[in-house]
Amino acid sequence: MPDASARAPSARAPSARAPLEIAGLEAWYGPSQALYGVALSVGAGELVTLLGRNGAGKTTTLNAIVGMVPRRKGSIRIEGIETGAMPSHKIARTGVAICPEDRGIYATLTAEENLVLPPVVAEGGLSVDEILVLFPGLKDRLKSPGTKLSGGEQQMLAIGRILRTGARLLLLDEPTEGLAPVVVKQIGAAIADLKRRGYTILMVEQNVRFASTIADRHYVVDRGRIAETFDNATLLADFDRISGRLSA
Amino acid sequence: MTANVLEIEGLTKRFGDFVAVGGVDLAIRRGSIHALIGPNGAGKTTCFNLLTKFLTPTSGTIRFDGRDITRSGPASIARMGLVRSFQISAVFNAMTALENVMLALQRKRGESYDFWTRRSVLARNRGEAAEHLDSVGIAHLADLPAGALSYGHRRALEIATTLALDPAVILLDEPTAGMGAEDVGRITRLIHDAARGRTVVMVEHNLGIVSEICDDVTVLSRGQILARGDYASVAVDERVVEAYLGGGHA
Amino acid sequence: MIEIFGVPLVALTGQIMLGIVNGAFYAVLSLGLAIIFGIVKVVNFAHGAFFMMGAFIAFLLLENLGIGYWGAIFLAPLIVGAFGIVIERLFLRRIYGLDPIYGLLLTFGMVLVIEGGFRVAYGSSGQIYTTPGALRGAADLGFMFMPIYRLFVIAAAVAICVLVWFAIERTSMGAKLRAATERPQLTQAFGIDVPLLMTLTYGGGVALAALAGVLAAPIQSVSPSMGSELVIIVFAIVVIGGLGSVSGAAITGLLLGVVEGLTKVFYSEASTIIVFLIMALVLLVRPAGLFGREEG
Amino acid sequence: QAQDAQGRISGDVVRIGVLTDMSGIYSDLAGEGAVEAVRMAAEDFGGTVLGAPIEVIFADHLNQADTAAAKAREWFDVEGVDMINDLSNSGAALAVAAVAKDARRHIIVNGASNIGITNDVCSPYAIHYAYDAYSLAHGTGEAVVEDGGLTWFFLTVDFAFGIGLEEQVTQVVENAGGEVLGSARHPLSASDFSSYMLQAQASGAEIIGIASTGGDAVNAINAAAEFGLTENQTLAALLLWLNDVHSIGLDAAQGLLLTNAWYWNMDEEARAFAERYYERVGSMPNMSQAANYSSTMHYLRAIEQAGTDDPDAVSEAMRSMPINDFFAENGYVREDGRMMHDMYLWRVKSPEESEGAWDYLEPVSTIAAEDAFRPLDQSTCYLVTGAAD
Amino acid sequence: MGMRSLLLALGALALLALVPFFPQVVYPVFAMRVMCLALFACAFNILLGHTGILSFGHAAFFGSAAYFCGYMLKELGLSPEIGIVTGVAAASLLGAIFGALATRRSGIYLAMITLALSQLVYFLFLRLPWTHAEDGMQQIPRGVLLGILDLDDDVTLYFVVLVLTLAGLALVHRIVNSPFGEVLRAIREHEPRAISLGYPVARYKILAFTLSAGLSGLAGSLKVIVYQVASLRDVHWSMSGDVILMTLLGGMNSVFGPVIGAALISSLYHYFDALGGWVTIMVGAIFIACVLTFRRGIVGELEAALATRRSTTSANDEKDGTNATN
Ligand SMILES: Nc1ncnc2c1ncn2[C@@H]1O[C@H](COP(=O)(O)OP(=O)(O)OP(=O)(O)O)[C@@H](O)[C@H]1O
Ligand SMILES: Nc1ncnc2c1ncn2[C@@H]1O[C@H](COP(=O)(O)OP(=O)(O)OP(=O)(O)O)[C@@H](O)[C@H]1O
Ligand SMILES: [Mg+2]
Ligand SMILES: [Mg+2]
Repeated sequence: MPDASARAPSARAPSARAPLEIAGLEAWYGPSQALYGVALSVGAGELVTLLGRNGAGKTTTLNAIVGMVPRRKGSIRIEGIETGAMPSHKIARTGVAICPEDRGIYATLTAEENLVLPPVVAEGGLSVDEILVLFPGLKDRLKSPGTKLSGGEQQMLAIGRILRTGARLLLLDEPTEGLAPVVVKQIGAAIADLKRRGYTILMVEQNVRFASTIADRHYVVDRGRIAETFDNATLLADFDRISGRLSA
Repeated sequence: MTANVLEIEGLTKRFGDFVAVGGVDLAIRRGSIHALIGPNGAGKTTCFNLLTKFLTPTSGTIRFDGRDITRSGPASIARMGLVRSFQISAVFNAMTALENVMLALQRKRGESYDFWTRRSVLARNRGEAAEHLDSVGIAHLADLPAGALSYGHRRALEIATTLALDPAVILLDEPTAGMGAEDVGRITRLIHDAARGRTVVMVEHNLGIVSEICDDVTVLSRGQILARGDYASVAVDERVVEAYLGGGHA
Repeated sequence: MIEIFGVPLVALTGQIMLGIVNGAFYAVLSLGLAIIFGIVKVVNFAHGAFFMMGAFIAFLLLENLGIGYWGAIFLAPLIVGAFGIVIERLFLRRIYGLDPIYGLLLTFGMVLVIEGGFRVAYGSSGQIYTTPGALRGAADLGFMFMPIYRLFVIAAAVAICVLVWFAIERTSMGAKLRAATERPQLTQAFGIDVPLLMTLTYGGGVALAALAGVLAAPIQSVSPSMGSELVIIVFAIVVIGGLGSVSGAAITGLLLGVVEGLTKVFYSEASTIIVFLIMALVLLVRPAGLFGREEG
Repeated sequence: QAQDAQGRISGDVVRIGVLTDMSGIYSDLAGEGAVEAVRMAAEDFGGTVLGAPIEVIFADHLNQADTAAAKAREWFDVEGVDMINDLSNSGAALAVAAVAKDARRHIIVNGASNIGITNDVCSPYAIHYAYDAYSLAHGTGEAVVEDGGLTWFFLTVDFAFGIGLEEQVTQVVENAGGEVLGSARHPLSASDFSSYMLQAQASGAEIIGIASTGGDAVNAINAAAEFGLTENQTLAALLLWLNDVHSIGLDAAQGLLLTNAWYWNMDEEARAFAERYYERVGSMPNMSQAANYSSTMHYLRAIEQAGTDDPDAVSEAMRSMPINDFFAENGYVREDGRMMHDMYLWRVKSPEESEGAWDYLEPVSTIAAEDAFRPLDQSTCYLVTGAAD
Repeated sequence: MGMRSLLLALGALALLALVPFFPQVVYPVFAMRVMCLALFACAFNILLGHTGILSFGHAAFFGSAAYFCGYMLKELGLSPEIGIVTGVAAASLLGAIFGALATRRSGIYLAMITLALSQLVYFLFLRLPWTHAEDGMQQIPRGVLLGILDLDDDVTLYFVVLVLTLAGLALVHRIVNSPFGEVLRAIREHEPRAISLGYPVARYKILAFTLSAGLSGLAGSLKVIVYQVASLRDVHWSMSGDVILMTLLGGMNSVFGPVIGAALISSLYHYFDALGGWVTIMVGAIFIACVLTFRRGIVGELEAALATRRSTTSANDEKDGTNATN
């Protein structure tokens, strides 16, 4: 990786109280280590993506932030508060919410119950009606059991429900996976809308093209570490080379 | 032999009063690669579940190779040669990748009720299983437990296992979802190769793949067929553009 | 006189009343069991043991501290519930996320320890707990003399079931509990204190069992094994109602109490297996149970 | 003295095994109390017999016939046990009787009621000492019938024990011209008896015979009191232990009729034993525990009399020596192994009549040994019929 | 099987062969009980450990075989081989019925159905006239096996039981390590996937039930011949609980782990019976400890410990090797 040092993982210095700052993050599944010292930061109102191959550790990074991995070590600061050792329900109260890779829809709850389940942790969240404006497809399915919705419907539900909580830092794990182009567009628009509303977003994305349309900045995760980072302009300028490398 | 390997008439599935699939008629040509596309919730996965009897149709008939299979059980349909993969990867987690594939080969050879012979008779399937792994590019992971594979690798394994059954018809539910670009390319080629001598029906959102390898495309929306034909004709169909592709799609 | 299969209608009505009394116990017990299974995903084989503890503690409170029925009906469930909370913190917590079969086995072991402990300490024969003064005597219902205490049991059980059902199905509490069951990690990551929720649920379910025990103390002899056969019947009832269906469990409990009571009249030998017979039939015809949601 | 024992006492020690229920439903009726009673006998005898030490060991048969049989066989084969006492639980007693017959070792049954011990599986080495099903049926049954109780309803535990007892009492009742109006079967350890009580009430029978014991009888009697049955009908408990009366309490139990072989407060001698027992165990002995003591004494005396512990010689001695102690007056062991002694019908006192803890029973009548136990000419024991074994 | 475990097995076998000649050390009847229960537990584990099915009604198979075998020997006066075959056949048939009914559901439901069915079987044996309810069927003659082996001879009996138990265990081993066993493993791992591969899963489960029940029946038949008593306890659900505990304690992921569990639990009951009620408490505590701390069971934990030791030693070997070449 010849130019990794040239683009050290601090392309933009975080403000004193960045919404998210991670240093030296390590994580394990049983005996096997998945993260080896991840360091990254996300500034207020920024939309940052994690790119990388399958198994690189992107999901693990997001899960570690909200305390959903079995064992983790290192420093995670959310709004300046050290959460590395907190149980995950306390982490949520610092204003972070996740939309997990498998969407995490509850089968035993109706779509509506799914939507209103996460407790409000801060003011300024969207109301249910506002969410339904954002994702009109959900309106007719509210009474169905959550997992009886189709994949796309579930994805919208998963994003929608964390908007109610008032969390300002959103972690989205592959929000476009398995979605029809029209829905990808819809979700892309929704995410752009969220960004406009001032949410801070850290997103895992396989679809580099999609990422390039909405993100400010990118980190590349490789084998449990941050391999490089660049801003979106760099990505666009050098799209073919970078996206080719990501899947090599 | 009929020209159509699968013929579906009036296939309907209701969940309560919600119609997930409503009166679908569909014929799949023998030897073709057939794409089933459509917005989320259109009923694609449900169709697959109905074809393989993981769900029971509310009404309608399904003919496979001219035979009415509407009343058959899921395992016997698989044995007839109509095999599916799952949208959410399904592998035997505690078994190695190689054993996963061997299990498919074992069924094909039909020695599976033998509780009196040694397991070692199965060793002769090893070589072939390894080849299948190699063809999806995960030969180097053969001895890892399938549960320890990453998402993408697991999908590859699932496809290898399905191919090992050498089915007449393969139903693939979003085979490339969650894969990196390189893997997507490999899997696309693999499907293309595998389609020689058999029929593939796949649900896929990656339209690049659809246009590249699929002969026929059926577009499903709200449980009904919106359009059918080859990709070029479907892609310009107004209703499809509106319901699925979204305006301004390249 | 009207007779049904040779049994006078009047006598039958009386038997149905008694069936309802028994059903009331089944209802409260299966309610607790269903809650624990539905939410903590533990098949609480120790439910019968907690029932016994409820009765025994009522007895011990009276013997040792002179605390009577009305004190015991609040204290005993509290004490046993607290015991349940300790058990949950020490043991059950460690098997969450594993196959529910481990919960079954763990609590099966607890039964042996708890019942064995009481047997070693207090012997195996029954102790008598006298009916509280205010509830002694019998009421003339026209077709039978019904001990007032048994009428009280019916009323109390119905009140308990309605309250619990309301708390679980009609408040957002219920959704939280179900969510915590299904995806504990994620639910916790949303900011819900799942561990606490589980603990309280288990404690609550156990307290319900103990409450049933206190209700039973005056009409059964209080002995270490009083819950051991009961538990598998209550299990069967919960399965008939549909595991995880809270209101289903309570209704089925009442219903089967009556069915069992009638069996005692027509073919008393079969009264021990009628519940199992029904369960086998129900599961084959309606796999998810009478009130259960079809899964999958 | 030690030399005395040489060759005359097998293994130079007399080992008595108490095989009983230490943990199950009969553990309060037998269990530790039984073991303690046998120990007391061994001590009172002086700790040695013919110069050989007396040793008492015990084991839990878990109320399982197979466990009991295996334990007995192991005791006889490798532990050198000379006699097994107590054997509460009929299944266990029958199984051990068969083993003992094979092994030619002694058993004394005190806890179980099955009359098979002195019939089908009888042997020169088996003695049925305290009571049996026949004596219970005839004791209570006959007394009640004589008293004019001619219509019966049975509440019976759905086990061989209960059904057998019901059959015997039925015979007694019908012989006396009475009538059985119905019966209900309840499972072992039933929790609720109210339904049966209603059936009993509806039957209109004068007498409700309770053919079950222990916790079930306790529950049944309580339910009867709760439903006011005792106002118009009389309960007859066919096997009620002193411990059960203690459990029920005099409020609910008063007026009950029951048959027992012995009661701690029946006379001076009995009281003396009972008080010593109470010191050690913490509860009053019941008839079976008293019989554990008495029968062990008898066995030891027989060894002394025979001058050896050879089973055949001891068997003869036990059958030839009369038994006169606090348990039995002029008792004797019949050919078939039945220990013949008087039985007594008791009535449970009212709370006012009771003079203190454990003072529960007052005598109603004495049933002479010959009436209490099945006549020898009805025995199917091969020792009596002379049939080949 | 590695050389070491082969030696271990041979050693154990030699010790077992010595038992009848030293009854003071281990009482042969006790050893035979352990064998029966060991076979029972291993047979049970075909379902629990290898197919992922918890049956809570296995006593029904064990006990029915005991009763039917006893019936043949006592009431009909037939020879022990007929008794054993009848017991195994009855248990297998019952297993097929249980399987057909219970495998329509899974998990806890399945466990409850088997429990319910076994209660019905219990009821049947409680009521049949020749079972003598709680007294049990007693004094069952042992008879002469195949017309030559007089089972009343303790040593002969012992070796017959030993050989039949070993044969049963060998069959369990073969079933688990056969192509059929492989399918069972797949069903345990991911049932829908096994179906989609074309395996008629229901039939496999029923066959697994039948085999497991048949072998449990062999254990039950042997038990009745050894003890000459068939009792309600043999068909009671607490027996089903015991066999689960033995399996769990021994280790359900190994083929012969349950043998260890059976030996330990039987010993506990046998040697500590003087403790009365405390034994139950101890058994319960072991149950709890098993579930909490060593779910792999004794054998599973030992294997795991050995495996880590082996991997560290082999790592060391490698290091030594490189050192030597340097
Ligand atoms: N539950 C788990 N148990 C064991 N190992 C795991 C588990 N989850 C992930 N891993 C391993 O941790 C590593 C990182 O996985 P992670 O899911 O974070 O990758 P990813 O970058 O999100 O990949 P993908 O794009 O496929 O989702 C991989 O090697 C994976 O095999
Ligand atoms: N078991 C079920 N019960 C009730 N509704 C269901 C069930 N399965 C599917 N549905 C509903 O049927 C519709 C079709 O679902 P299906 O999974 O077939 O969609 P799909 O076309 O595969 O979508 P996607 O591309 O998102 O996977 C959806 O609206 C879904 O909510
Ligand atoms: Mg991921
Ligand atoms: Mg789908």
